[in-house]
Amino acid sequence: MKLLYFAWVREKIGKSEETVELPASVSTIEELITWLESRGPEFQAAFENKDTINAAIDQAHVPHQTALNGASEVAFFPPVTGG
Amino acid sequence: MKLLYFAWVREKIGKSEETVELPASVSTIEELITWLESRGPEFQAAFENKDTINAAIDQAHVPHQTALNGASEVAFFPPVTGG
Amino acid sequence: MTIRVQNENFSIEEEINAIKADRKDIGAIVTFTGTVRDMAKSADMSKAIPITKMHLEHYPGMTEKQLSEIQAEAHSRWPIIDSTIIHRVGDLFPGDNIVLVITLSAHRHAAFEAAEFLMDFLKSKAPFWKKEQPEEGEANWVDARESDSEALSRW
Amino acid sequence: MTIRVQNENFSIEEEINAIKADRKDIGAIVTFTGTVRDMAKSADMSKAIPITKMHLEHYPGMTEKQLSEIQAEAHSRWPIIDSTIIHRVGDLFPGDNIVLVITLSAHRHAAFEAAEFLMDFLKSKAPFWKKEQPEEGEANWVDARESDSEALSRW
Repeated sequence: MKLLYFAWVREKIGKSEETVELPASVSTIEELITWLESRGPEFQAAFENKDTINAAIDQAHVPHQTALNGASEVAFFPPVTGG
Repeated sequence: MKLLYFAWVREKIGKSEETVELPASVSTIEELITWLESRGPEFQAAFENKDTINAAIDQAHVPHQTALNGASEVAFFPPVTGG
Repeated sequence: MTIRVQNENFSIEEEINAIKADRKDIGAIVTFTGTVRDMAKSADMSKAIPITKMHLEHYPGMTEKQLSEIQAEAHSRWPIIDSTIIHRVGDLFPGDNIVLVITLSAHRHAAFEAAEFLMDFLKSKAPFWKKEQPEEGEANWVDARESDSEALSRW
Repeated sequence: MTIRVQNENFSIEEEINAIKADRKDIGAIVTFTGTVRDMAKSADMSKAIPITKMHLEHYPGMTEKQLSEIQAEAHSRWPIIDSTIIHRVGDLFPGDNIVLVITLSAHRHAAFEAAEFLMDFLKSKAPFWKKEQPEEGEANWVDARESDSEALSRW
């Protein structure tokens, strides 16, 4: 699965994208965040205030409870501020 | 007093402006319209549906009951349709 | 605050540049441009008829006075940095620009509201009259639309 | 229906001409342009601080997808003849254009509403992020404004 990070989420994690093999136990965005946090302090820092982080599955906004269901691309980013 | 006519009011009356001496008895827009109607069929045609005719005293919209009060310029015109 | 009544066309970009100048406190620019349509409703509203020309008459002096009042009212109601109103008069043709309103503000909501307010009041208060030339027959003075005076009740 | 994400500036007039082409059924053209302001609120909102640069990041692919959805929604809600959304990314400076929305309609109300709708949704749904460089100190990611998500409740 391809993971993408944007804006300060990207800066805290220290990379803009990576491809990961998820353990079978990870089946929702919430569980994906918990698994990412276990990978190091940079992820813990990025997801410190989980509720403010937006998630997108295959380029569509989704709530954190959403099942990954074979998604090929998951992105994490702060609330958008364009326009 | 200077009178100005616009759009189809101007076309029905057959002129765009004129300067008139009003009888002392004419003191409101309403009375001015009645006096104008007495001047000929072209004025009667123009003011046939009085309620739809707008009046302005010295370039400000006014209701027909308004006193002329020494106005120097009175205009009559249909509802506006610009923009 | 710019107000102009003219026969010549205008450039939206040039007018924005003129009013914006080198200001850097502007966050939002809204423009409204009204253009001549090539079809109009027939007198009984039952069908659309082709239009070949539009003549715009106005009341010189009162027009500028009314537009200034409408503009001052918009500036008093919203935090508008500046605004432009340009209205063309004389003979215009389908596709031609008729009117331009520009509002500048720090934030978008005020710029949108003030532009819509300016157009609603211009449509009901500024002394302009349109005469349409249909493809066949006599030119007709356009009737005022009830929806235009109703639009004012919003403000 | 035009959607573009680009670093280069845009010309409002050229974009209007491109979308209007030689159509003569358009009566109303609304444009919204967002521009970079030279001042921003400090983190604690207590004062305004001078800004020298603005960096715009986005999520290529998702941006275009979100903008297409927002645009389709606007076209389904209002009788819009056509619309354009252009958003710049990369480094921008005070006074620079950031975003352009154009809506074309037969009548003004639909054009105004659709343009404001497009901006409100773009601000809350399109994946763009702004980073401001203050005159002194580190660049900061701009915080989302509550008023922007509240603006959606109107629609």
